Amino acid sequence: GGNGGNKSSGASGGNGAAGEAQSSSAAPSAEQAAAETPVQGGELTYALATSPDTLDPARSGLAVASRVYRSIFDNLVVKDANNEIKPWLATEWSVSDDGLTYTFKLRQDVKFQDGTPFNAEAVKFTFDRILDPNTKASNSASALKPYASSEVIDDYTIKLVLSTPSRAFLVNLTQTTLGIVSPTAVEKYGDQFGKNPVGTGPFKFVGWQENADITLERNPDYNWGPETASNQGAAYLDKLVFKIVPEEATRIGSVQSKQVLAAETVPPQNIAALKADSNFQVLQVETGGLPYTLFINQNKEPWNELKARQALQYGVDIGSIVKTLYLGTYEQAWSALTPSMFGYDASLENSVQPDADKANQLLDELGWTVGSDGIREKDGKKLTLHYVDGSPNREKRNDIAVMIQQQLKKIGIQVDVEITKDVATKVFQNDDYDIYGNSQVNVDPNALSQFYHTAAPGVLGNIAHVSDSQLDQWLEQAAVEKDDTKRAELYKNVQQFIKDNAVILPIYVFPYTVAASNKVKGLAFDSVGYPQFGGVYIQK
Amino acid sequence: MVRTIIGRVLSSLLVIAGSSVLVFVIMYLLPGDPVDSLIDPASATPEQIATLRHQLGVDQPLYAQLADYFGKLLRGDFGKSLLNSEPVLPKIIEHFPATLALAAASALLSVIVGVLLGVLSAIHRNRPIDVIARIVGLLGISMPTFWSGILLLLVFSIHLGWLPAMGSDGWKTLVLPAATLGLIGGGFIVRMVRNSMLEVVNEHFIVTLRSKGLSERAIMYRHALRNALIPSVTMIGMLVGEMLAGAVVIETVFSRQGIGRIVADAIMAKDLPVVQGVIVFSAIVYVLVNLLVDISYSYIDPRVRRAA
Amino acid sequence: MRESATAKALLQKRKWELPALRSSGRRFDLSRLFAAGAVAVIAFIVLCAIVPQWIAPYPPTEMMTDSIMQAPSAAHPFGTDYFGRDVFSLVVYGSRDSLFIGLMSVVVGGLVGGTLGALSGYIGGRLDSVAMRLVDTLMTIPGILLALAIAAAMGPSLTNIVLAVAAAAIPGYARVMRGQTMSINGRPYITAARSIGVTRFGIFWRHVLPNSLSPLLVMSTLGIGSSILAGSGLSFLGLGLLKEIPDWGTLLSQGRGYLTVAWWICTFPGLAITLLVLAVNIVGDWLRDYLDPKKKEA
Amino acid sequence: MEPLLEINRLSVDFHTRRGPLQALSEVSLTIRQGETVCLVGESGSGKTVASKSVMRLIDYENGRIAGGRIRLGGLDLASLSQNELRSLRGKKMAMVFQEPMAAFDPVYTIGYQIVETIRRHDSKSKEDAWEHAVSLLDRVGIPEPRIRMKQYPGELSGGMLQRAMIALALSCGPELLIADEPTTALDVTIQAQILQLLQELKEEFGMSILLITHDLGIAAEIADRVVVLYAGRVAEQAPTAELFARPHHPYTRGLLDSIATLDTEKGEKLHSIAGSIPSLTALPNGCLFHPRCPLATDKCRSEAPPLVARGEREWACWHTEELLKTTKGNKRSGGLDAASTAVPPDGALTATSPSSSQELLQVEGVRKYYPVKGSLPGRKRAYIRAVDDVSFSIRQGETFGLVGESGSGKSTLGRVLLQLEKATAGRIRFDGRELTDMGGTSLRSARKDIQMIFQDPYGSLDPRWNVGDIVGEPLRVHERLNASEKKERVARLLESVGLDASYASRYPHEFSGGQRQRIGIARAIALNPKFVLADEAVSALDVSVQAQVVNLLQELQEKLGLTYLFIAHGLQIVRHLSDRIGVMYLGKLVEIAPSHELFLRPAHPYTKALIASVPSADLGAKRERITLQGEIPSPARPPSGCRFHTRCPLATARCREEEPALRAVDPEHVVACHYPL
Ligand SMILES: Nc1ncnc2c1ncn2[C@@H]1O[C@H](COP(=O)(O)OP(=O)(O)OP(=O)(O)O)[C@@H](O)[C@H]1O
Ligand SMILES: Nc1ncnc2c1ncn2[C@@H]1O[C@H](COP(=O)(O)OP(=O)(O)OP(=O)(O)O)[C@@H](O)[C@H]1O
Ligand SMILES: [Mg+2]
Ligand SMILES: [Mg+2]
Repeated sequence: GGNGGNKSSGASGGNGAAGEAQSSSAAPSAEQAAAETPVQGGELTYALATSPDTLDPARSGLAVASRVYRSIFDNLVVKDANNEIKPWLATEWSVSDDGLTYTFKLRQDVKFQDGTPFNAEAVKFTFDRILDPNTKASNSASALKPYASSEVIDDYTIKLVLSTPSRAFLVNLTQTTLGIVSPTAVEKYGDQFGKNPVGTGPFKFVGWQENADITLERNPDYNWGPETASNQGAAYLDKLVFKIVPEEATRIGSVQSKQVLAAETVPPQNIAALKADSNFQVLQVETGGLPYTLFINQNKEPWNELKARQALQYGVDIGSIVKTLYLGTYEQAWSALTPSMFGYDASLENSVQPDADKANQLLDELGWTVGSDGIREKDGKKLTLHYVDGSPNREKRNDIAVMIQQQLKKIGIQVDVEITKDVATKVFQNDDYDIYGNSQVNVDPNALSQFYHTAAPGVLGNIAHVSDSQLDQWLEQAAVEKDDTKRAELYKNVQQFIKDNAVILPIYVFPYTVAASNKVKGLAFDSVGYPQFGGVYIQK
Repeated sequence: MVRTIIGRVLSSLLVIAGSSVLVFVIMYLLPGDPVDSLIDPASATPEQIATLRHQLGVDQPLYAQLADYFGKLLRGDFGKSLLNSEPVLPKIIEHFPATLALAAASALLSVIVGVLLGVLSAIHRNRPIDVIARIVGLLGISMPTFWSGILLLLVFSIHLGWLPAMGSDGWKTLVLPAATLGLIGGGFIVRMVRNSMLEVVNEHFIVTLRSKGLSERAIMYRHALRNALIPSVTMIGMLVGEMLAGAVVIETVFSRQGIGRIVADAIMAKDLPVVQGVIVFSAIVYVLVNLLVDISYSYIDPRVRRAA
Repeated sequence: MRESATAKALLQKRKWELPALRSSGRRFDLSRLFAAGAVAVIAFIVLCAIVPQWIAPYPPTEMMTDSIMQAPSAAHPFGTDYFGRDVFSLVVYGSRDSLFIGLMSVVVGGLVGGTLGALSGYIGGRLDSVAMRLVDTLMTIPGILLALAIAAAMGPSLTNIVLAVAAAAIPGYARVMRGQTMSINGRPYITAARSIGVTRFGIFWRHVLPNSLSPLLVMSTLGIGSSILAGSGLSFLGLGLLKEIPDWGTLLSQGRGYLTVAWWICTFPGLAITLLVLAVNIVGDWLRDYLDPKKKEA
Repeated sequence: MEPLLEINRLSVDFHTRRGPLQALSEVSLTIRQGETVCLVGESGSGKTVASKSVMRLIDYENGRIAGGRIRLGGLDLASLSQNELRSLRGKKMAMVFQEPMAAFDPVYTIGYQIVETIRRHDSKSKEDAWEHAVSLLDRVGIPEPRIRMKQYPGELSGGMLQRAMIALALSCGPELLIADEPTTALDVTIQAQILQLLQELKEEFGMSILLITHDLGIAAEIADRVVVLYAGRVAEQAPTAELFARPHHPYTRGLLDSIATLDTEKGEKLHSIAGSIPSLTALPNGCLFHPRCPLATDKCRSEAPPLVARGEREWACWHTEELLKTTKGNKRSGGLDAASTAVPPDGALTATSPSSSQELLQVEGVRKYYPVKGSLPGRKRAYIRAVDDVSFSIRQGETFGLVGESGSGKSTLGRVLLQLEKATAGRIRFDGRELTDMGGTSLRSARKDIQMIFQDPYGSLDPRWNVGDIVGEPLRVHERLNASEKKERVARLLESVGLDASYASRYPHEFSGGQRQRIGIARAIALNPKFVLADEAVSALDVSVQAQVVNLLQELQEKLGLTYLFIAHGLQIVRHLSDRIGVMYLGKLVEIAPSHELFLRPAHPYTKALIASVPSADLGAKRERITLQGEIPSPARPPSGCRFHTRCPLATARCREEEPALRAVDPEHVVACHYPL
């Protein structure tokens, strides 16, 4: 059946309205500004914290790259603030009953920025290219899974065939990595497409000076924006320039000295001052997916024992860590999912409170007794916890390690913190860690399978090495469950299980934070927190 | 002279080849894998990784990779970045001017300030000027650059708003980074010039000059300084190395384009061809500059010219 | 009588004169004062490194989370950091690793570089050419890149940072030592020893080496400063070490993001580094003068 | 005649870390127009300070005129400002320095530096100044002056530079020329040329010259008047002839006696002044000279003698009368014995006839070539032929002297003989054993018998070792001694060279030059060697000290039966010490003869010229000068045929083509010349 009735993934389980930024400036907020008449023209300079690796959606794995090419490429569908799937380049779609084929009707008025017409061939080209191992498109390939092949029905109709049914497939099509690329441009630039990206988005690529800036300009023909965008037509800005400014002080300084109009990733300690300054606004949006989570490695003794893990759960005062380090600008995470995700279990909030006595008691029960130096021992072995974290100190994660080190010392656990550039070898190859933290930006709770299923795919896999048949079963069921209520219930079971078994220590939900001059109006964010520049204008 | 230069060039080639082998070996020994940054560990399978490693050639033994690399290098092919398949040479050529501008500006700054302060300091030995010059010089070499850089940035661009905080377009963006980097060079040069001035002033020929009735000014600036500069010139050659190294930090602090940042990133990502390329390139620059220094040496110091 | 009109004219127009260069002589001697101050600073820092518990008012790891980022006060002379740790105590305790990095890199680098240079200068010939090409090679690679690569290769640990910084310093030491050895080797007293029949090794060990060491010593003193700076540079580039008690470079590098909101967090470690490097350099300069036979005789 | 320069009771202080130091005290002297005055005295006596005070250059060295007046042509120099002085320096008074190499700024051309001076004082155009400079260079005897103008100091030889320095000094027609040891750093032959030039120029320009020298021979030759300084005070001043004839001060007398003139005989004890000049920081009471004076009495020890003036003379001594009584004419035999060291000069030495004893060292066809640096591979290598086919032998117990100009290869030959460097070719036999074949351990043990004394007494002692260790080093290497034995031996060695045994714990820099040389000698004789090579062993020392060391060497030879190879450029000393002398020129041995024979009947024109260039303190023997023209050519490109032909007044076409072989003109006298004299 090919009508649009079977449209989106429906009911919203999340409680976060991620679509709009929560502006917290003393000055008129972005939403209010959006109500004013937008000004045409001008240039927005936007300081990024890191450099994109490539602007080829198929190949990039970095969020920062997505923030840039989000404006260059469009997707077939879009997710709104209520986790519902809405049309974008596809006007309507249908799913076969076995869940194995998706048929999309495409917009007919769309052109790539290089003039190439957008059609079913382009869609097929984009997806097949991702499957081609020569593209080295591992990130988008995993988002595209279980896509097997596609069939062009006519110029504007395409059928996508899956190898197995997946409830996540449609949602995943909203991911930036599955943006539709111009086949002619790919042919033309080959390997270098990432430095010469061409899509159908509201901005077209102009130039990229590595480590300095990336310049985009208005795509004047654009009028196919999704309904989630405040401006479906051509962008107001003439030019959009991303500056790459890795050093925090410099980045914030460049906004304060008005060298740029906006800067991303504002460190918590600077937020208060910027908020207090009437020349600036601070915009924050929660990123969806998995929060920053510390995984406890169950392959290692004594962390294979529940009581030991629970001791960590009680011994670590996450609330204090989040409050101290992020000064109230980040939310504490309570579950394996972020609050905006479909299926988020809000009941877990405040369900675990730090309790040193309980932690001590649990460790006592396991036979770990406090030694002369305050560290617990058993059979002549000290109770140590090998805490691995990556470098650089992104989002103050290293500082979390330092605080946990001090907190656990109080219950007699010696934490050896190892900060390494080479997480891949340490964690994923050698399995040499007791605790390792990670987070993931994602659009569908199916992401949980990648972390908690016994046979989690990929090298990253099941970091905690949790293995439970009941858990596996819930995850498998949820991946294909058509009934959203039931699906949400399954995911809640999963979250509950994770909490009860102290599989992880969820730490914080990362808010994407932007500081901008008050002249910048209409800056909004999509459902995963990527900025949408189409509606932005500069007030004179 | 020409003969010496040819000899120098030949031995320089050897040195450059040596440094690239050395870097190659170090990088080869680095743990981790360029593939890690290419692939999402969450989804990649070991087979995928193996394929990718094979495609990139990083599964080859060291000698094979080395041979391959040098084979290409001889043909002028610096290879492609493992991360984004970008050819390395154009990348370096794109980024080098910014680093060159930074290095040149800070070298200039440090030479001007350094020589000036060094001479004043020597002439007014143990007077307030000397004390100030020496303290400035010492501070220059005693402060971590990233710290002094950020301090300068806070003062001059955030508080006073005089200069841009970042970027690499236009001379204005050059001022703060060059000042930060020049502070070190200046510090070294002040000390060097001061010491050699004090040494030269004790030379016999200074007495001759006085006995000829020359003014102190002529003696100091026309004769003593020129003699004192000779050892300092070598120093300037060495400074280029320091400047290139300093660029790694400075370019990050001030968000400048440049090969310093490229190479730092590439080292972290184990992007061997890029690291190699930059090292070979900067070795060439270093060798060239020192060759120039040697040649200019023979113009300043006739004794060297004769020996050559 | 040849007394000329010019001479008379001369006598009349006495003018202000350019001050002549004067050796330190009767003047109040500043460099000695500097050196004394520098020695005092170093002594205090060394004391901090040995017995920090006598000086620091708080345990360096204690996190007073309800009083984070407090400005300097009587209770916290250098304020508190973002964990609520007492910055003064951190700086006092941090001296240990900073000094360790500075000293050990110099010891390792000086030992390796010095030995290489001394042997190469003394033995000469093919060994010398090979060694010097090697040193030239190392010279062309900017030190920090070498350190960066080594630190990245071996992972961040105190030993590895020391090794990385030391490796980068080797060529400098080798050069200086080689030059010095060669110059000493040309002195008449070496010929004298040879004519007596002292063995090659004996000459090297008893005459060449002791007489070549002073520039190396001076260079090492100055090297302590640059090693500490190089170490902090590595911290900045994300290759520093994270220990319970961070060294100054790490403190500075980690605190730099707070410069606008809580300047004291990184200012004091920064000052500590600068002060130590300054002091070490002053002592090095003084040592250079002191060991210089020319200046000593005057 | 009106005095040009008048120094009146001049005192000069230096400010040092340890307080003021009086370097000159009440020095008076006058120079009349056209007069040459020589300032003599031992090292450290204040000669340079006096000359720099006239120029007021001491102001730049923490010096200060503490009292007295200096008048130059009516101007009171002591009270002028530096600015005013600057217009006088180089213009009215000019200076020539000891080390011509160090006196020029190495980074500017000779021409630039002369023109700079001319334009500083005269308002000449650049071109005129340049032309003037060229003519000056031409005048001082520099060939191709236009080329030299554009050359840098490092490109000229020492002799050339000293000429250029003189041209520089003359550039503004000064009335007074101060020359501070202008020839000390130069070869005898060049020295003679320069002195002659100075005399010519003095006449021509009508200047006055203040010449500083420690060589009384020079003073005797060119001075009108001589001023003798001792420890910053004038000991005596007098017209040259009078001074030499009847010295009124024991110090002058001692200096004159110390000079080994060309006619002192081998084995004869040289007269020397005991001790050395006192340090300015520890001056004795009374007469400063009393600790070294054979005539000293209690009065001398307590009261400083005033400067007595009589006619043209001035002197400061309580005992002039007695001194004059002991003087017999101008002959210096007898003299003041009190000062000579220990051993009586009996005939024991002269009795042994060295010619009869066996040969200890035989040298056959020794060559030493150094490759010229920087020649490209492939091209034929160029060599510096430092020593080229030299053969001779040294007999047991004799002293063989080796003379020649700088660069003639004397030191190189010495190093090769001692196997400190391998000969390029040739054989050396020592005591019946082939040294050239030896290596490693056997060579090291052979070194016990062959020792060396060096030119630079300071440089040859490791500054970080104390004297005991330095002298004990040979013992440590070759003999197994325990600490106390070693100490004992070192003490005896020190005593045998006239040093106090307690000095063993001191360091080299705490000694005077003469004492250091004694330490070097003690080290050389520590192992009772058979053969000692002394390379310019006394050249760096003051005449008075030279005499002490020479006496010591002779004394030791006698006691220990040593054989010496004595290398020197000072012919007097060589003659005095040696039984036989070899003359080297450009790597070749050109003449060997018994020493009296050589001086009496030199067979080689070069030898003759060398002898002729030596200034003699013997006023009666002012002889006509056969100065050698030009300078020694480069050993990298030696002239064809006879290497001396380029400078030889007698050279013929044959000399240019055919190399003369060594041949005997006498059984004991060999010479390499086609036309021996
Ligand atoms: N600038 C100075 N400061 C302190 N003492 C000085 C200075 N210049 C010279 N003297 C001292 O003055 C004394 C006389 O030195 P001067 O150089 O005049 O001796 P000299 O007779 O020229 O000896 P020489 O034959 O070695 O040149 C010496 O004891 C020397 O140490
Ligand atoms: N190691 C060497 N390498 C190259 N050339 C040398 C070396 N040693 C000596 N010569 C050259 O050999 C020649 C003879 O030098 P040597 O020192 O033997 O002369 P000398 O007669 O002792 O002179 P002086 O009287 O100046 O001591 C000189 O031209 C010198 O430059
Ligand atoms: Mg003198
Ligand atoms: Mg010699």
